[in-house]
Amino acid sequence: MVNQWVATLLAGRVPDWFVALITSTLGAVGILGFVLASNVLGVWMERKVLGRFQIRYGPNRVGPVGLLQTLADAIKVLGKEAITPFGVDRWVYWLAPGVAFLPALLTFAVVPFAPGAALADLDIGLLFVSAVGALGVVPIFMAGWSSNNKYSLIGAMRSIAQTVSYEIPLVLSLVGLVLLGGSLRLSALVEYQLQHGWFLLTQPLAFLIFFIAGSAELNRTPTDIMEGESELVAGYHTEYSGFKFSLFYVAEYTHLFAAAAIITVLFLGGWGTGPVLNLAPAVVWFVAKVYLVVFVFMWVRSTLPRLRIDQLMGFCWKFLIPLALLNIFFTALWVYAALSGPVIAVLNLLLAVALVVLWTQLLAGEEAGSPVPYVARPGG
Amino acid sequence: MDYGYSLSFYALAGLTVLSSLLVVSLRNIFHAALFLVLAFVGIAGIYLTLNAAFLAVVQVLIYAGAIAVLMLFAIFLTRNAMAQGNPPGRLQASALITAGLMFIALAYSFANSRWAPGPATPPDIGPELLAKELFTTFAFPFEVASVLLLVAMLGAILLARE
Amino acid sequence: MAEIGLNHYLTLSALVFCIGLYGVLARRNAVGILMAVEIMLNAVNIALVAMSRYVGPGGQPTGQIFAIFVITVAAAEAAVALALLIAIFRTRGTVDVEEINLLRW
Amino acid sequence: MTTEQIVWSIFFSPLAAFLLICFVLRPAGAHGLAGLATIVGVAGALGASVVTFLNVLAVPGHELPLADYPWLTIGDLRLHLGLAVDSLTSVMLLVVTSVSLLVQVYSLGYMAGDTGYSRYYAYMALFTTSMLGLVLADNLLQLYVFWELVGLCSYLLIGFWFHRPAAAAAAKKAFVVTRFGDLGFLLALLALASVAGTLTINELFTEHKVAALVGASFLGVTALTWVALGLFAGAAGKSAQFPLHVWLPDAMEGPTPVSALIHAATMVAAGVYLVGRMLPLFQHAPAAMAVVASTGAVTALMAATMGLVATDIKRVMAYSTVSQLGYMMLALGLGGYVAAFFHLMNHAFFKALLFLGAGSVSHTTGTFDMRYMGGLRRAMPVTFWTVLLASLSLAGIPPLSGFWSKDEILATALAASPGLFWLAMATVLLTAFYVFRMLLLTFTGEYRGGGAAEAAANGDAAQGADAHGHGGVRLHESPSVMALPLVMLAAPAVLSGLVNLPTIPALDDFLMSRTVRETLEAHHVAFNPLLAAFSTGMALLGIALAWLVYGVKALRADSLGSALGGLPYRMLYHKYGLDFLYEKVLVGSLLYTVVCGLFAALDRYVVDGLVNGAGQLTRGLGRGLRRVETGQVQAYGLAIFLGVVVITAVAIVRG
Repeated sequence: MVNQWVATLLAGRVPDWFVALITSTLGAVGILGFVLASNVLGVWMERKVLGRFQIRYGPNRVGPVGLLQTLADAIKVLGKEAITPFGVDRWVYWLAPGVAFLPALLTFAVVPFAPGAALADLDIGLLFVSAVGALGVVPIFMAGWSSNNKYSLIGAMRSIAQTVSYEIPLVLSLVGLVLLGGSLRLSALVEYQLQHGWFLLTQPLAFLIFFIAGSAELNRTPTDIMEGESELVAGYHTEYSGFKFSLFYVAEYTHLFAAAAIITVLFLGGWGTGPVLNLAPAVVWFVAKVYLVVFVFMWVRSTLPRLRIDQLMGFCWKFLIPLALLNIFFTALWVYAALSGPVIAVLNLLLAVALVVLWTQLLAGEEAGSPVPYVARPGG
Repeated sequence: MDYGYSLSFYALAGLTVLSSLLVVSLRNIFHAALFLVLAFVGIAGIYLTLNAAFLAVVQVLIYAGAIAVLMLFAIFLTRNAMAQGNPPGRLQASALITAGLMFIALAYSFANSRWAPGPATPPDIGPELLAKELFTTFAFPFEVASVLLLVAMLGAILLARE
Repeated sequence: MAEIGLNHYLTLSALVFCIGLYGVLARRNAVGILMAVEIMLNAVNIALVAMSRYVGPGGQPTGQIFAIFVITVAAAEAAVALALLIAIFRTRGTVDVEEINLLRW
Repeated sequence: MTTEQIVWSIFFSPLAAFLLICFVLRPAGAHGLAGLATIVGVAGALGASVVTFLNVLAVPGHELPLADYPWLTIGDLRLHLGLAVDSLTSVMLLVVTSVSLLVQVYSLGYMAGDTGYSRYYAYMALFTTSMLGLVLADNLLQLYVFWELVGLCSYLLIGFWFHRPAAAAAAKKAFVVTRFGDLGFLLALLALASVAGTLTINELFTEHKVAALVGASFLGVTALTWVALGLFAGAAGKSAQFPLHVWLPDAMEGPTPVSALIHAATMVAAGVYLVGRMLPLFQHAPAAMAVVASTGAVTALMAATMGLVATDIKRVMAYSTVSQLGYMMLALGLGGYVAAFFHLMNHAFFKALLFLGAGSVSHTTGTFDMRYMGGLRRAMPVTFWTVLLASLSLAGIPPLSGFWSKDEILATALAASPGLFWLAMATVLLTAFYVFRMLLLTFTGEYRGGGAAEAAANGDAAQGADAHGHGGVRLHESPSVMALPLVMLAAPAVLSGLVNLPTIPALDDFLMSRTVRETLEAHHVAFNPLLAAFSTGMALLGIALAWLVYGVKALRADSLGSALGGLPYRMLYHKYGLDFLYEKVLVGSLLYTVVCGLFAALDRYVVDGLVNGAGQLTRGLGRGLRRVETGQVQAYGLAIFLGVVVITAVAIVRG
């Protein structure tokens, strides 16, 4: 909206490309502002939510209900000594935190906050999101390799294995959506949901898979084996401190919010208000949904324990990927049979339950056949 | 004249060429791999200037996101051998000459070729058109490529298994 | 500064191709050589996409589709090549191509 | 049976005997039946030949129309298998089968008890088959095949007693020497096939084939002459003409019936038959004709002189055969087609008779050396009288058969070439002398001990008994199975001259069959009573000289031998040194040292050099090129891209 206004203001006075530059810059600045604000809020929220889940108060000293605690932490972190350990690969070591922040930020470029309010509403938006998500693993490498620390290296390697693996169900789960929505453009998908119901209802299995895989991509607790304090000190960012550490921290939360935004767009109808309430502007609804998703992530984190790496990988390859493929198959069937929204919703809901139960039984049977723990397997 | 277009082309071309040069000349293999990612991203940008957004994204997804990562993974797995990095070999001088001659040959060939004139305005090639072509005209190559990928996957697993 | 046209892209493609070629021929680390090979493939893709944009009747995505196939094959190639590399590393303890030369006179 | 089936049965009947012996009788161990099988087979052939002869006689033009069968087609050259029967063939068939039959019967007695009895008869059957095939062949290739088969049989039979070194050597010599001639035959065949495009005998005589042969030339000589010389080379080898005659005397190492059949009556006549068959072609090549005639005359005289001094009775016969074959060649060379075959026929009979007689004699005495014989006239009357008749026939005493044919040859020679005539006339004198020398040495005077005396003279007690185990103590006539053929052969030897009397030239008319009449210029020479009287006089003179020397011993043989310092004697005794020339100079020095040395050098340096060179070149190249295989893939890639650059550069430069 602001962009449009600026564009009309500048139109005819300066070259077109300059207009594009100005509007893009304005959009980027807006998104950056949102992201940073959300970061600050998100950190506070996480600590507060975790505290409540663990039956304690969480931060409550700095500012009202501890709202300024994040700022205080930030000041403290920035004031710390910037340690560069001996033997690090200096350039890569320094660049890694900055690069980590970039892909997460880029995701927001295609997110439609409201009708027409996307920085670049690409017709291949969904693919763009996947591509940028795939880039997210590079800075982790950089950090892990350059730190000259075996914990960092092992963390990075785990990260590669996990990220590359989980990328597959992540993308596969979206195929069903594209089949139904008929576009890769995020705003088009939102429009489709507004007409035919949220994908949360029509693609429950896809949501499940996407949520789990996205969680893994985010390295959040049930799947944060690349950091795993109990095993690897702090994983790939063991050697980071001060401002550089804080950048990783920011990047992580940016990723979280980006994932939440994508889930909102893809499964929760984006800016849509639902059938009843149309009181607040679309942006407000959108942001509210994003925070709701973030809350669910925090909820999961506080509820579930960390998985072992072999369990994690097995879960991906043996459970998520087959189910994602089956989901594509059945969705394609529905599309071929020209079924409409509610019918698909019912069918897919039943399908999701049936498949999850069936597959769980299947995997359980297999596990029962080999009770020896993974790590102890000879030649494993 | 569209300065923005020219500017972005030259910037991306410079990025690509520079990154590529660093990839082949850096002794530190890990740095080289990182510049490889950069080169891939630069090439994705080049695709964007050619109105091939789909390809650009695919480029990032496959090359930068998968292949380069695979390279990094290989570097990690063979890190004991990576201490010596990527030193120039015996054939460095002759390779340089060959590459130079090759460039001259290619450039000469390109400059002296008469291409059928194309559209003045960039054609609009969206994902729908690509998909339609891919699944109709090029359905058979598509299937063959699928089989190739499957075979490559099985082969890679078999080879890399201890 | 001339209008950006086909020749610009083709020159870029040739340049990147030859850089890749140099990398393939001159370096000793097998992973580095693989990276150079990928650069060569990408150079070819640049030419293909540029042709798709500038040559022949508009709206023909053939060049881009060809590029997609190249990417597919490149992915397969990279996977198999790296698997080979790791297998070689396990048995010979090196990835230096000048030391992996059992198949000679 | 149709005419054609009868003709084929001539060929197949002895072949059946051969196969029967090889595959039934010998494996079954029934060796004794082999002789019977061959005799029956040959007798069948004789019967069929007689019928065929009558058939030919009845057909106007004296040629039987027979079908032929396609065999091979090579480009334009079409080869076929087929039989041709004309008057010449039918006469040859009669001669071959009848002599063969009588020899087989004779062999029953001669070969009795020999360990190789069935092998002998198998060879003989095969030989008869081959000889008949040779005579019956309607094309030169087929003829050549049987020609070589006949040569093979000759080799096998000369070396029949292969455990004797002399026999093995003689067989080898016969084989090798005739091969020289056959090389010419083969080349002639190839030349004919390429220039004339056919090997069918009668087709070759057509005008345009002759024209083609005359038209082509090589080294300034027409192809026809080369072909004729090649064919004559083959014929000279087979018919033992100078200078390839050296094998025939040695061939007497074989069993005597073999000598009679093969080396007197039939096989050696094959050369004459070949030249006679191809005479319509020869007559277009005067040079070749001259060569044939002069070779014949020289051979006749030379062999006769050598016959003068030979002490081995069979060698005398052998030289006589060579000499008589020379006569035939002389006749052919002068165009005396009928005369040659007339003589061939007569010679076959009386020479076979002479050989069988010699066999009979040696059978009794255990030796072939006339110096140890003598006085056999009383002990072996049948042998003596038959041999006497044959000798008179050979000497050319009227009215025996030899007289008529020899006289015809002499008349032909007188008409064509006086020089050759005088050579032939000299031969008449020598012939009469040596044949009666043989007769007198063998049958008159006192018995001189036979094989035992020979062994004693050689100081070899072990050889006291001859190969047949006869002690030679008691002189006796040969068994009737041997004597009967002598008598039966004596009849044609005396009477066969009557078929072509000067006043009733029946053979003359008969032999000039349609093809021959159309293609051959007639060379009929009128009977000359003066010439006949002269030649008879010469023969009688020769007989008288022999009588003087060996009968009443008015002249001592020793003094004749030592005349002129003994040089002529020694020259003759050593066969003009030809064997020495061949064996020591040609074979020993020239062939072994020079030619073989050359070939050995060629083999060692050129052939081996090529082979080893190929190997070493490959090795060297490999040693050099393997440096290219560095095992470093980048080097290969470098080469590939440099290649691309070069190709691009070439494409640019060539536009």
